[in-house]
Amino acid sequence: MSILSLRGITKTFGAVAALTGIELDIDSGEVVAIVGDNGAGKSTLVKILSGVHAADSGTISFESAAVDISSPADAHRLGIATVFQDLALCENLNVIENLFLGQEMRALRLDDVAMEVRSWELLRQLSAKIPSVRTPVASLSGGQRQTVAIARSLLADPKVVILDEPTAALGVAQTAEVLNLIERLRDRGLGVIMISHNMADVKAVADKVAVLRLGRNNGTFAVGEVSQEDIVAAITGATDNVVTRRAQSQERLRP
Amino acid sequence: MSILSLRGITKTFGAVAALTGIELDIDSGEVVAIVGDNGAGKSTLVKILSGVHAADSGTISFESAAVDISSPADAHRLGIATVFQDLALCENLNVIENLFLGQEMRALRLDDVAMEVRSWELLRQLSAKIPSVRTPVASLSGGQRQTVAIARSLLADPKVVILDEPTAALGVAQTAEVLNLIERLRDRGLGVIMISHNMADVKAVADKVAVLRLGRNNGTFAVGEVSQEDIVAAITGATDNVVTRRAQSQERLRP
Amino acid sequence: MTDRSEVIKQTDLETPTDLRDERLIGRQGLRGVAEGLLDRIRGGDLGVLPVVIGLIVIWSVFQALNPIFLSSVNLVNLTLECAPVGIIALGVVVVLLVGQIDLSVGSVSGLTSAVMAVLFVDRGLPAWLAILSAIVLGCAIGWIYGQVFNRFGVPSFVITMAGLLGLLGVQLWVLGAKGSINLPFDSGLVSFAQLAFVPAWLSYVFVAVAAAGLFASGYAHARRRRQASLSATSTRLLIARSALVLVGLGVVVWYLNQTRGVGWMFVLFLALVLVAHYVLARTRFGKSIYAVGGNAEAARRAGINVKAVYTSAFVLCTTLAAVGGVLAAARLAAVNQSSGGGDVNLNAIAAAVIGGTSLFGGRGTAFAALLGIVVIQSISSGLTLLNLDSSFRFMVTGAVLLLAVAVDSVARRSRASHGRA
Amino acid sequence: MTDRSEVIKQTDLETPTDLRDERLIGRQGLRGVAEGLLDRIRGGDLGVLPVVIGLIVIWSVFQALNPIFLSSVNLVNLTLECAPVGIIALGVVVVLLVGQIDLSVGSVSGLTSAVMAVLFVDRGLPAWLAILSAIVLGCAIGWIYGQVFNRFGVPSFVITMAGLLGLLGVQLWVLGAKGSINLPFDSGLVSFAQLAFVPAWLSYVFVAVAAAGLFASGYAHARRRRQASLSATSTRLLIARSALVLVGLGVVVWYLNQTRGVGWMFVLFLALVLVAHYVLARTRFGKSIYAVGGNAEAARRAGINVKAVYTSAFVLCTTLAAVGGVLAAARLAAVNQSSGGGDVNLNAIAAAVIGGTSLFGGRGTAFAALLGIVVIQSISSGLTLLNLDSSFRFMVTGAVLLLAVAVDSVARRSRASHGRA
Amino acid sequence: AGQGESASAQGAKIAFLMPDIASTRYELYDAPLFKAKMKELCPTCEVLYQNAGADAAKQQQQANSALAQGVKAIVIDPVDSAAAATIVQSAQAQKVPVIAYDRPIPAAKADYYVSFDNEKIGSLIAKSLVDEVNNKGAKGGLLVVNGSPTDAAAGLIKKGIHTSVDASGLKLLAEYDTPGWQPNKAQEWVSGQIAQFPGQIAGVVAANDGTGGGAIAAFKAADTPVPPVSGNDAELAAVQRIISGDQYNTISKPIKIVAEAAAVIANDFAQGKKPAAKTTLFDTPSELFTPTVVTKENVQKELLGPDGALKVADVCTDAYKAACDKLGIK
Ligand SMILES: Nc1ncnc2c1ncn2[C@@H]1O[C@H](COP(=O)(O)OP(=O)(O)OP(=O)(O)O)[C@@H](O)[C@H]1O
Ligand SMILES: Nc1ncnc2c1ncn2[C@@H]1O[C@H](COP(=O)(O)OP(=O)(O)OP(=O)(O)O)[C@@H](O)[C@H]1O
Ligand SMILES: [Mg+2]
Ligand SMILES: [Mg+2]
Repeated sequence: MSILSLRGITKTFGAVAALTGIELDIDSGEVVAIVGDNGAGKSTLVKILSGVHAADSGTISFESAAVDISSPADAHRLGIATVFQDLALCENLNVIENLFLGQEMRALRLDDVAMEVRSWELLRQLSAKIPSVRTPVASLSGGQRQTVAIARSLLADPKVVILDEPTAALGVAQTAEVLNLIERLRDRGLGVIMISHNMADVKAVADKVAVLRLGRNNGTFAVGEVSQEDIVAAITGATDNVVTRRAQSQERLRP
Repeated sequence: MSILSLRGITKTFGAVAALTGIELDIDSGEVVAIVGDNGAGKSTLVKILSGVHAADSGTISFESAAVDISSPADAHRLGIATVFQDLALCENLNVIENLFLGQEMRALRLDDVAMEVRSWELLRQLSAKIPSVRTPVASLSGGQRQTVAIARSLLADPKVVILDEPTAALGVAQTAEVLNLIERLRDRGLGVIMISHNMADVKAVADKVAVLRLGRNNGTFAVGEVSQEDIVAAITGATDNVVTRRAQSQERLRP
Repeated sequence: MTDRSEVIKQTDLETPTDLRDERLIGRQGLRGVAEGLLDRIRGGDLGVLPVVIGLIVIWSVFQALNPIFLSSVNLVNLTLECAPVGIIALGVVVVLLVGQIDLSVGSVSGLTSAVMAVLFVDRGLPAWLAILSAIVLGCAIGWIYGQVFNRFGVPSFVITMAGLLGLLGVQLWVLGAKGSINLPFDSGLVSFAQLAFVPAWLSYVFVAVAAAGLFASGYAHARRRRQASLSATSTRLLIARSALVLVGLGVVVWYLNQTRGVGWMFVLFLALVLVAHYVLARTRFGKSIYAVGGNAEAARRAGINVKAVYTSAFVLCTTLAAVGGVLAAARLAAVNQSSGGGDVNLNAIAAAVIGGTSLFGGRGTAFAALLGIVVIQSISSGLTLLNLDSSFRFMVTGAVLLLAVAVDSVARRSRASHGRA
Repeated sequence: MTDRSEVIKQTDLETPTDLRDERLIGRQGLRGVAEGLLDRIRGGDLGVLPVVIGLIVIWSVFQALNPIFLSSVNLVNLTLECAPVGIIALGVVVVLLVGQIDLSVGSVSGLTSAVMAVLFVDRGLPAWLAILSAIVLGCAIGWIYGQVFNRFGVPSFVITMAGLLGLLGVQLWVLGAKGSINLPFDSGLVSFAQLAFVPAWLSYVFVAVAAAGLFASGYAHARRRRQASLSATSTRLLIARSALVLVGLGVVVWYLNQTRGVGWMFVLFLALVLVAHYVLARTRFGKSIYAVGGNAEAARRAGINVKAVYTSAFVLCTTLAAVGGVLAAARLAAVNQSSGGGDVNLNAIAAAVIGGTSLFGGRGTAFAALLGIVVIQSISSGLTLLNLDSSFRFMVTGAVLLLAVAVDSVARRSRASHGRA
Repeated sequence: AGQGESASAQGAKIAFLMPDIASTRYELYDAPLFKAKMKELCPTCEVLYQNAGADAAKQQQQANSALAQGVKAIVIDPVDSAAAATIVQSAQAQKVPVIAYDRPIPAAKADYYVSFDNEKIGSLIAKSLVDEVNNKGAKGGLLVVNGSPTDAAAGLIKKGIHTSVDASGLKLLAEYDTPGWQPNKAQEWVSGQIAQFPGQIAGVVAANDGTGGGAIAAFKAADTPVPPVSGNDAELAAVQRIISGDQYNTISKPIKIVAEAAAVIANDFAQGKKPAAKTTLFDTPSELFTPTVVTKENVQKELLGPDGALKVADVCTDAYKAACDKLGIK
């Protein structure tokens, strides 16, 4: 039974049709990777799911009931936690404040000790290399910020976690930790949507790959049954593409 | 002869020592990859080279002459073009305006036709999927923005190109194009510094790999003579790390 | 999948370079323009339209309340009253574009007009020299602001608030024992501001030249774009646009010519707006203004001399404030301690904001000053014609102001829901 | 390479969790605190220090010019004069923190005090009811601002400018033909603002309680942190800090007690500042204010009800403006058409900005209002003691204001060069 | 503070608190004249001059600061007559006498009141203007340009103007309270009225010279003949306009006499003496002076004489030379 399913989602921005008739199903305990070229509409889809944008048309059902996600607060209420591609952190707040934003412990007398302890736990779990959690996010490195954004999505107890290119800025160790984390989330029965341009990562953790191309569905594959080349072909819309050409020339160069 | 060489570069932010005694040499026609964990200080080093931050101590020489890069304009003047990790685009300006920012054609009567033509050329070359170059950058996707930032660095005729995680947000096709581009730049005799967390890309295009760890040099390797595992070990500071453990467990799972 | 990419390749040869992306919803001809417009309206990308609509609402209401409001005489007054503060607002637009503020435009205009009056009337300098000195002084003040801002990083709010107070003091000191200085009614300066009108035939020539110029530049541009195989406005559309301008401006000018016509002072204001628009939209300097306002750090990294941009924005602002101050003095034919005081500051900044300039920098156009000041002066002039208690006068001003800008509401709301917030 | 990571593992057990990163330059004890402070000064992370230094400079200069400036009598006056506008500035801080502005605080304070006076004096309502009505009215105005802002997205600059004008109109209308209303001198309200001083013994008790409270809360907090194996301020340092507060405040209070002492109105102001500080720094609501000001879209995505935050910021601001207005009226023992006019607006906003609140949102503290208003009132009070012409008075005010804030210069410049701009 | 009993005024400080700078007179005449007279009466005394810039709260601050400096007497022209009661209270509580200057303080009994009254001024300028309009037999009605709606003194003048205008039988076409006394606001409003009542404006009663000047500029700018326009304050610029015939009248307040009288009284108080009352107003011992309306006819006599407030050289600049000659002013 799918925990989240989309039917006919369409979204235009001015003269640009960003998404046209998207269909997608996510089951609990399943990792669905969404892949596609730059500007294919992946992040737009994520934003619609997390209530940032409203779809122009189409329906979303959550746990088999049609829902209307008209604000991020709605998405939070349903149990959808999102790591946005642009991270959506408040640069003027420090790491703890960003982690607990909107879900601080003890509303009327913040429990900063408990929050700091929990922050260090979460960050350690993700192998984050952050010297101090009391510095404003503005002074963190790109990867450190991304770690903060990922840690934040785990705080509330979500049912669906959406990760928009979560490992783009991460180092090798942190990437490995996030992939481990995704597997743990799946094992705990959550639905996970992961967007990535890294086919190796996709192949490693995803169960299903949905390809978007120029704002339209361009096929859904079970990971076990498809090769990396096939996915790339679906993304670029041709089997003869720059990636394969490059791979070939590299092969030619190195014996 | 190295076109750019650093000696003893040190930089602290408040109580955090971001860089300590960094040494690095870049030759013309050479691609140097700088790798390291999150927060290792890679972007800080890039910012010092491009005049965004001033180093606390240490010397930089460019074409064998000691230089003082105290502002980005200085770096531009020397011929150092940089793609920053945070891209440094003006969200309120459109793609053309961002590409040509500070180097518009015809200062007193902008030649927008020529600039638009050149923009399309550059973007096509990078396989960018941008529907219109007259939309503000604020409405572009993450990868589209990164493409714009990369395209911008190629406009003026630089001698050294610094790319801070240039392919982090790019799709597979765009990544391949950028790697091709880096090879073309090397062949044209430019010095290229590339920062990346993707070891496959590093191995594919770099000639030399410099590893930073916690703000210090942690070894420089010729790419041909080192394995991916060795680099990862240098980055994480241990041969037994989460990456190797994950690789092992994956191997165990998949026959 | 492959078939679609082949479609792209086929169309490559016919479609202009900038319209080849297959996600673009294609439209052609006049109909396409109308559809695109409708699309933009739905998407909330309306530009100045909401403000214009707000203006029309205000005008209708006041006209209904007092039929003199839209009379030619009153509109002529309106144009003349717009000019001085409008010119000041133009400078404010520039400062707001770089993300700073100038609270002292009123004081600058007051001080420079006082200096002008003292030099001209008391010292007997020729008018042009007195005016020039005033403008140079305005320039110098802005330069000082720029230096203080760049060197010490004091927020411009504080610098210009210090300027607001300090310059008022200097103004009082300059006016000194006199307190108030009359500018002779028969001097060229005062006549320029009060009695100089464009001859009717010349005003029509202006309109014709404007329409023709618009067409010519549009046509040349479209041709170059087509040669570069980019999409271009069709000649038909260009003709339609120019005809619209010709008729629209022509009617306005004809109506004003029913009485005294178009004041030279207003022509000066329009000319400054057009020049400012050109500089902001079509020069490297203009782009650097927007870049600094949008993201100063990004502009710096692009090699732009951010400090110079700040300084020139302050200089432009105070220089235009000086010009506005001189014109205001000429229109009143007097300078006194309250010149530049009262609501000059608030009105100039409000005009810029009402016209759509963002207080956070990077967004707005030179036309904001024109539109904003017309809104403000329309309210003020409309109320002048209604015999109200001052308590109601204030209340109505507040309400109408809000109304005028609230028309933006539809635009902004739908913009936000279309993801362009 | 490996040896270094082993070092980390070894220290893991002894070092507090938050100090384990090996790039942190470790420091211990009082000496470490001093070194850390020096580091922060070099790095430009000075907090309120520059403003305090600016204040000391101003005070020394004025004291040198007229020895009455730092006399107990004059300082008592200073404290009382700070309170009304300071409370208004506190509200302005909140609105600035969410990245908006309120230009109408002056008008709100004028209108609410007029309503209070009419109800209290003309209608004979009990004082508390009149005051309550005024405050509720202030509240309502902010709520309306919030609604207009959220629904129509009109920039707060325009909304509150409309408010500035409209509410002034209402104020004139409420005061009607009378124009000016006296509050009876023997009413509790007026005595509170003019004659109510904390008994000397009680003022010392306050100081002692403040110092003890500071220590107790600091100690409890440090213990909890140590239990959670986080770094914590040493008890020695806590004692030192409390002793400093005890002596510092004690001396100030003692000096004020040489004449009339500490006014209850000033105590009210301080209490409001402390409450506001607590709310901003230690509650979820406070964090959401900073979040909305820093990045409204990020706050929205974090599930914060951004509209509610905006509304409450406006409500807080206008409510505090109402309180300030009532106190200003009580201090003057009269309400007239110009109540809330003059430079109340400018002073309130300037106090917030001078105290370090950013006009762009997200940066500033409740103490900004206190510091800023003390700077402004010190200048004003210092100048009244110098026998200057109005023209020089304005010039000096401008210059001193700039000077006071330019001390920030060192801080900001080095901050920028340390990459924290 | 509080030792007001000392027998000698040697080295005493006296506060002179003026209300605003919208009218030039306080800075230009009242303060210097008062200081000069004080210097003559008591060379060692110090006058603390403050101007409140039309802000009642600021005036209170200035009074408090004066008290903190131990002044022996306060001469105050209140921004707001009602609000000044607080100042009187706290001064008297410290045994410092308060002299109300120019505007009365009805709500609290000051120790002395020296003035001409604003209501009278309003009625005088309006009366003189109405007479001129009637003499000329001009058709139409009057415009009234009042002072700032937030200024108490403007309210008094407005009241005075109405007593004359309402009684005149002339039609009141429209009336306006000029925010902040700003001349350009007055100009804008009058411009609108010229459009609305073309050829019907027989005269404009303006509450001070600045607004009067604005009204005149509006007629000039509309290229229509200027009807009689009133003024008040006898500013230099207004006197020039009267001479050139653009403005009909203004009013000359015997500021010198009043300022000097105030100085004498303040000096008496500072020495611990109690000056005698010439009359009693608002239950306060008072001395009142009458201002004179100035028109083309009496301008030389009232203002440009040897004792006059203005110098011929200042008034008859190049632009006004011819007009001066015509009136025989040298
Ligand atoms: N707020 C917006 N306003 C206008 N156009 C937008 C907006 N957001 C996205 N778009 C457009 O919609 C298209 C899809 O963008 P989206 O961010 O979903 O791409 P993506 O698949 O996430 O790409 P990437 O891999 O680069 O992150 C792009 O062409 C983009 O320009
Ligand atoms: N402006 C700043 N102020 C304070 N600290 C900073 C600043 N910039 C960077 N740092 C700190 O310096 C360290 C190095 O940051 P840097 O951005 O160079 O890392 P990086 O190697 O680029 O990491 P990533 O791979 O995540 O991009 C980090 O701990 C970061 O918190
Ligand atoms: Mg994306
Ligand atoms: Mg980095």
